[in-house]
This record gives sequence, structure tokens and C-alpha cells, in this order.
Amino acid sequence: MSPYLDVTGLNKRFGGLQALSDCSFKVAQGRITCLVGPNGAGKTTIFNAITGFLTPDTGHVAFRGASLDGLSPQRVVRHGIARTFQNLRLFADLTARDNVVAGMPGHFGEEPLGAIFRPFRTSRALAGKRAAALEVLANVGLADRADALVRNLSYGEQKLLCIARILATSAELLLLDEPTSGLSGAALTEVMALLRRLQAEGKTLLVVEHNTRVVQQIADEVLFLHQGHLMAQGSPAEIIADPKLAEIYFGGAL
Amino acid sequence: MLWLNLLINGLIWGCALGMVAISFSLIFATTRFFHVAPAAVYSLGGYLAWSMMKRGAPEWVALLGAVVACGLVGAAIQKLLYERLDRRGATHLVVLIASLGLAAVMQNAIAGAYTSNVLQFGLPWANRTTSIGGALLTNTQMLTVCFGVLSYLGAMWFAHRTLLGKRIRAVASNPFLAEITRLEPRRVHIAVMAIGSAMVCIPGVLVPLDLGLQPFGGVPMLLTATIAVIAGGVGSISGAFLLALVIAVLQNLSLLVMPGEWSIGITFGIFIIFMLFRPRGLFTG
Amino acid sequence: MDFFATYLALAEIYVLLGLSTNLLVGIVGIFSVSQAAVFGVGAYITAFLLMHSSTPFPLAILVAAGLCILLNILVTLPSLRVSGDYFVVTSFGIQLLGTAVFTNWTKGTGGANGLPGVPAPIILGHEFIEPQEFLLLSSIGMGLGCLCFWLIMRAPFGGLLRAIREDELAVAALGKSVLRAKVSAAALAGAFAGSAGGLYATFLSFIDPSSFDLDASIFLLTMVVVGGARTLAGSVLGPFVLLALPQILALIDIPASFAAALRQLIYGLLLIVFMLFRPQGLLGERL
Amino acid sequence: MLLEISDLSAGYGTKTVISGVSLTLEPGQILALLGHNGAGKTTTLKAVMGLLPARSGTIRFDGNAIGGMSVAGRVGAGIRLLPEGRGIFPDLSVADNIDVVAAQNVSGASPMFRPADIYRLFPVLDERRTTRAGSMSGGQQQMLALGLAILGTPRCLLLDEPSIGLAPNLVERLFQQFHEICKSHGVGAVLVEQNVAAALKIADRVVIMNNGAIVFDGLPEDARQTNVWDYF
Repeated sequence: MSPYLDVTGLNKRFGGLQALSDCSFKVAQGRITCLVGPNGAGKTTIFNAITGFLTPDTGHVAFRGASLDGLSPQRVVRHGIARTFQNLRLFADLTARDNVVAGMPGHFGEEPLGAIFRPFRTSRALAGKRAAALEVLANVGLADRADALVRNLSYGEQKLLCIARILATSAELLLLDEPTSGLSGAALTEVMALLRRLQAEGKTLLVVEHNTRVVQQIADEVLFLHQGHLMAQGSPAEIIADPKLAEIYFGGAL
Repeated sequence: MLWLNLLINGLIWGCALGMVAISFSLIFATTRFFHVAPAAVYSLGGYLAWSMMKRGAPEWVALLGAVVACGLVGAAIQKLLYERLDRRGATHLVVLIASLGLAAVMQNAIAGAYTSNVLQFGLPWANRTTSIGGALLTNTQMLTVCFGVLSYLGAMWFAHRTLLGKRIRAVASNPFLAEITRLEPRRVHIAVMAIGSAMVCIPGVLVPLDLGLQPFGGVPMLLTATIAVIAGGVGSISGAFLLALVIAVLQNLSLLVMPGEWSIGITFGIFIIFMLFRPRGLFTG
Repeated sequence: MDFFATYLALAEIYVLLGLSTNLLVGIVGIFSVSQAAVFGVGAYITAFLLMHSSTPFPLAILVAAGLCILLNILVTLPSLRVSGDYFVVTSFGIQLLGTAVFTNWTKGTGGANGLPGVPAPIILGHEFIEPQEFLLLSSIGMGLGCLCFWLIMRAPFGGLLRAIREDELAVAALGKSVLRAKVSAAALAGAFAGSAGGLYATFLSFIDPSSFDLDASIFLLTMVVVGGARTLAGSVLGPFVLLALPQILALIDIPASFAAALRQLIYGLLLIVFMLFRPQGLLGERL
Repeated sequence: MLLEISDLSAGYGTKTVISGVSLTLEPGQILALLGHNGAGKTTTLKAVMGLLPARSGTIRFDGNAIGGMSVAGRVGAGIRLLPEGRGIFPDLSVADNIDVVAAQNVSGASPMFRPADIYRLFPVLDERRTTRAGSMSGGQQQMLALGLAILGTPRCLLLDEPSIGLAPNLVERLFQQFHEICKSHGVGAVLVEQNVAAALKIADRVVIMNNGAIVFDGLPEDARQTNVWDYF
């Protein structure tokens, strides 16, 4: 049986900088895998390569046995993979609910002809989508903020909304780029609980994460990247105890 | 030898166009905003010179006066309009709309003050011809070539040899670093608008010597120059000037196969081809 | 009374045109200054069909709208490849090219002298000659336009367009086709502009290039900006306010040649003042 | 005390990036500011530079509160920032880079670094005076960036990830020179780095940030004893 997500031999150069160097790993279904490593280690580059935002120089990505090589971001989503961005990229002039509706897969009324000539069907479809969007928002704990403009949401609420928006795509593999950065206290606890709940609902998560506490609490598997190399892979306990990391960090030769 | 005449005409016209292109290149590369207002400054320059001459000023005084006045107008536009918009965090769209508005105000103020009919300078010396290597050139044409080449050389010297020129290029190259090394980008922007506006005034005076003054001639001129700037690579003075020559020559040679009214089509065709194959210009990496 | 009916009918036609500009510039964020050229194409095609063939009026409008849809898709397509400022240049070029065609293709358009004698619309044997009668047609046109605009903006399609304006990349990351949405929006804007052109030509029975030049594009932009970008109310209000301006100027005794310049100058001034002090216009949203 | 930040909070829009940040810097001292992406290091530097208003707290330079001072004023006072990845004017030649910055910043009777001093410190820049700065190697670009940052009379250098994209031996050389400059001229420096090993070698003091707050403030040898995971 082929692995759920299979990444093999990714290489990417930006000018003189080797951003990714022969990165291969597999992600198992239903697990939370955390990508960790210092800035510039290549974590976001891996996300970009998987989701079609950039083409690696060499290497392949396969999801549930199907190759994703050369697909546009738009097509990758249809295979059931969705991602969030470090800088959120929410639609700030839209309400929380409309952001979620925008994430839902192609539906009636998204074409002008349907919207004009079948107004009642569009209304019904829209009402359905809006109700479904409310459910998604409730799932992340934002039901009471559904009709607030994104620009008026707190940062923590915006981060939750990012997750809600990709949940709406009904993707099964979620790539979350720093879902907890900039959060503390209750907001942090809330996001961690949400990630666990998503796992329980059957989603598979690949998460770029900096916060050790979060990694220890949520990760089933940790991938450690350093300067584009995949240095270690294992359970959080194994990785944290790995003396190799201290050496890389405090002055050992690479 | 029609084609040779057209070629020469193209080169002359290209010199005038090149001055507008250099001016636009300077402004666009530094401020990163697409300004339409220089089109109106171009028209303004000609009318100012015309007015001064009608009041008895010698030709060179009128030209110089118009250049200085246009420079001041450019600085004022930057200070009073664009800088204000910038401080309010206006988007590109807002700046562009304001710029369009300003161009409309200036052009129509000119049309209101001078009528929108074509005015002639009526200078006998301007149309006297000299034969150079078999080709007959009017004094205006020779002046245009001289000023065009001088402007190009002057702009190159200014940008690469003077401190202000280097500072302008520095602001264009990395505005953030300019801010934190006290290069004062806002003041540089004012200087750039002043210099650019002064330069666009020169063809604004020279071209009407031949064709007469009209308030709305600036927009097609600016558009063509913009195309030269983009095709030549934004920020490259040589690229802008060279492409202005090329476009002008092609426009003129196209007269061999189609009537002159369609030259805008030729220009535009060149632009589309560039956008499809080299969207970042000829002289950029 | 004729005077007032003429004003209303013209304003209604311009509402249709304003919707076209608002959709592209305000909603999707494609800065087009060539909508007047598309408007012109609609007008000339309708005029041509009515003058040189026995095409019934409704069919002529439909053909004009259809061709304008194709044309607008073509002229908007570069915005997919060329970003921001470069597209503005493209759009200016298209507008100037349009003016060049209207002015120089004398056989088809009558050139600078214009095209007189465009027949009044005939529907079911009834000829709409008087402004009061035509008002009925233009009201229907405007009503349909507004209805379409409202239906689209409340549908998911409207949300998609606004999302594209804010962040194309994020839209693609959600699995949506930016290309398809932009083409659809351009098509709609073309249909609005084309049918507005048809109404305009038959209402005035005379068209010339000056109604479809760069100044006209700026006028369109002014209507949208003053009324308020991004909203239906803004697009409706703008033309009624701005078309009242020449009527007011007509009350003051100034020479006709001067009046045109003054009018255009005031439009420009309005653009500057609104951008400086009220970018959202009278009834619009923040630009 | 050269620089004294107390209880500083700052952020963008609805997002508060740093809160309650306090630290001090002595002349000639190199302070390594470490922490993960988004921990608030760059935000701290920007607040000191005046590029971002402080929401609360005070920043003192030479004992004077500088909260109301403009960016240009702070540069004039000797606070210099080397921004991450964009510390040069790429389209200008090396000499033009140095000339434009020197014209605005080298003044007074005895400036610490004149253009000639920069060419002496980095001979490779002297050899490449006419080269377009953006076409040089990463290491040379970073030397030029450092040169631009110290032109005139710097008193407090803020370096944002100067080692990014450089080969390890280059980093070592660059940091040695940087160390030398600070020590011999009594210039204080805040060094934001992800290359922890290299930073620890030259730092006098280490501050680690996590999620917008300081979690460690002490000596480099003590920093080695902390959990690796605090760094990213």
C-alpha cells in the first residue's frame, strides 16, 4: 500500500541558497506531524512545493498514490490538500462567514449565469452554504463572530478563521503554517485543542510549529529541518532528547 | 528614398519621445507610482513658452522660463498632492485616480485659458532648412536632435556622476534602506518630480514648434513613452531612450504600409509583443 | 419636460455603464480606463445594424452586447498576465486605439464627423422617438442592469470577485479558478457597456468619437468614484449627480467651447478632491 | 548605559507582537538576541529604530527617552540598523553605495568611519568599487551592508540576521570583523541571529525571546545550558 503523503528527493535552489536539499519523508494518515527547525530551514518551502506554489528543481510529491507533480495550487486543493499561510492571507474586507464560504468547493451561484438566471436556486444554495459555514465556524469556536468583518477580529480569532477556511474546502490533509505563532494563554490552548479535535475527526495534519510545548503536546511525529536538510525524524521525545540537535545549535560542525 | 526620410523623421521624433521617456523613467522608477500628470506638464510647458514669447521674451528665455516653471509645478504636485496621499496610506488605485484627475484639470485649464484650437508659434527661423548629407532638416528638427542627445547624456551624467543623481537611484533601488540611512526619500521624490517635469517641458516646447500647440497632445505622447520605458526595462535610462528611438522609427516606417492615423496601433502592437515575451523589459535580467 | 426626460434617460444609460466600470475597477480591482471604448463599440455596432440591415432593435442590442462581451474579455485578458501599473498602460492603449478606430475608420463609423440618423428603437411595431417614451426603455435597461448586479453581488460569485481583489493567491489556494472568475466579470462588464452603447446610439440618433474617448472614460471613472465605488447605490447615484452638472453649467452664461473644458476640469477636480478627502465616494466603500 | 528598553510593547494592526520587553546594552557590548521565527526580534529592532511606534514602555538612548524622535533623528544619534537581506542598494555600484550614505551620515570633526576606513576594513570592496552591488556574492554584499551601517559615527548597531544565506566560513570572518569593530570603537550592538553557534562565539550577553517575551537573559555559557527548543 502506498503511503498517505509521500515526498521524495525534493531539491530547490534560490540563487546561491540551497533552500531544500534532498528532502524525503512520508506522512501517515490520521497523524499530526510537526515540521520544526530554525528560520530559513526550508519549512515553508516544503509547504510551497507540496501545494504547487513553487516547482522544486527535482523531486516528487504523491498523495494517496496520485502524483501531484506540476499541478497548480488550485488543482492540488481538489486532491484534498489545503494549506494556511504564515501571514494569514484572509480576505479582510469580507465577513468571517464569507471567508469560509469562499473556501467551500465549487457551488451553485459561483457562476454569473447561474446567479442571474436561477436566483431562487442560488438563494437556496447560498443559504445552505451559509448554514454550513456557520457549522464550520462553530467547530473552531467562532460562531458568534460569523458576521464580523475580518479586519475587526482579534489576531487569535483570525488564526482560527484561517483553519476554518481550509476546513471548508473539505480537504483531508491540512498543512498549517505556524498556527500558534503570536498566540498565548487562552487563544493558544484553544488552537491546540482544535488541532487535536481535527485529528479525532479524521484529518491528517502537517504543522510548522515553533513552540516546544505545543510540539510536545500535539505531535505524533516530528521532522527536524536545518538549512534545507532533513536532519532527524521521530517522536517528540526522541527529537528533543537528540544530542545531535544541541550540537548543530551550539557550535557543532554540520 | 521615402524610407530614408521616414527613418530620419523617426529618429528625430524619437529624440523628442526619448526625453519624455527619460523623464517618465526617472519618476516611475523612483516613486513607483504610475503618474499621468506629466502628460499635462508636457502641454503646459509649450503654452508657457508661447505666452512668454507673445509678451516679447527671446526664444531661449521663454524655453528656460518654461523649464523652470514646469520644474516648480512638478515639485508642487508632489508636495501638495502625492505626498499627502502617501501619508494617508493611499493605495495605488487611489493615487492613479487622483493623478488622472490632475491631468484632466491641468489640460482643461489650459484649454480654457488658450482655447483648444491649435496655436502656432509662427517663428520663421524654425522652419528654415539645412542640408546635411543630402537630407533636409529644419532648425526645429536639428534642435530636437541636439536637445534629445544632450538630455540623454545629461541624464546619464546626472544619474551616475552627481550626488543627487546617485541618491535618487539609491531611493529607487531600496526605499527602505534609504529611509534608515537618512537619504530622506520624501525629499528625493520632490526633487525627482521637479527634474522629471522640467525635462518633459523641453519636448513640450520643441514638438509644437513644428506641429503647433494643443492642450491634449500629452497623453498619447506619455503613453508611447511609457511603453518605451517598460519595454526598455524600468529604471534604465539607456533602455528608455533607445526604445523610444526604436518605437518612433517603427511608427514612421509603418507609414510605408499604412496611413499615419494607425501609428498608435503599431506602438501598441509592439507593447503587447513585449508584454508577452519579455514582461520585464529588454535591459533587465 | 423633454429636457428633464432627456436628463433622466441619459443618466439611466450611464448607470448601466457605471455598473460596468464599477464591476471591473471597484469590485474585481482591474483598473480599466477603456470602458468608454467598449461602450463605443456597442454604440457603433447597434447603429450599423439598424442602419444597414433590417435587424430588429432587440436583436441588434443583443448582438452588440455579445460582441462587447468578447471584446471586453480580450482587452481584460492581459490583466491576468500583466500586473497593476502595466495593465493601466495596456488599458490606456486600448482606449486610444478605440478612439483611433472610431475617428479614422471613416467607412464604418463616419469618422470624426460622426454617424447621424441612427433610427429610433422599434419594439413590437412601436417606435420610441420622444424622450418620455424612450425613458421607458432606458429604465428597463437600467433596471435589468441593477438587478443583475444585485443578483451577482449577493451570490457566491460576488464574494469570489471581492476575494480576488484582496488576494488572488489565497483564492487559488482555496481551489478556485481566478482566470474563470475574471473572465466572467469581464464578460458581464462587456454586456453592460455594450447594451448601454446600443441604447445611447438609438436615443441620441447621432454618435461621434467624442462620446467614447479618453475623456469619456475619465467621466465614467468620476461617476463611479463620486457615487461611491464597490456598491450598487454608488453606481446609481453617481451618473444622476454628475449629469446634472452640465445642466447647471448651462444656466450660467458661458461660451460653449469654454463650457466643455470647464466641465471636464470640474470632473478632474472632483476626482482629486474625493481621492484626498473621501476615497469611498458618497455611497461607496473604502478604495 | 547606551540603550535601555523597559517594558516595551509593539505590534501591527490587531496583532501585538512583543509585550513587556526589557533589556539594556552597554557601549562595546554585543548582545545576541535569539529566538524562533515570529518571536518578536525584528519587531524589537524596528521599535528601537523608530519604524514602529511603541504601544507602551520606554526606550532610552544615552539616558534620554527617544520615543518621539524620528527615524532620521535616531540615525543621526548613532542608532543604525542593518535590515535582513536588504542592507544595500543593489542597482548602484559599490562606490556609489558608500558615497550616497557617506554624504548624509559622515559629518562632524572626527567621524568614526569615513569611506576610506570602510575600504580598509573590507579590502574586497575596494577592489570591486565599480561593480554593481547586487551582482556581488552574498558575503561581499553583507560586508557592504555592514560598511554602510557603520559609516559616520555609529554608537548602537542593530543587526538583523546578517548571516542569512552565507557559507559558514564567511559567517565566521564577517562576525570576527564585526566583533573587532564593536570592541575597538566601543560600539554597542544587538545581534539578531538564527545561527546560534556563530552568535554565541562573539556575544557578551544572550537574550532569548519566545512568543514576544524574553525568556532568558544571561551569559553565553549559561545559554548553552538551556533547552535547545527555546531557540526556535
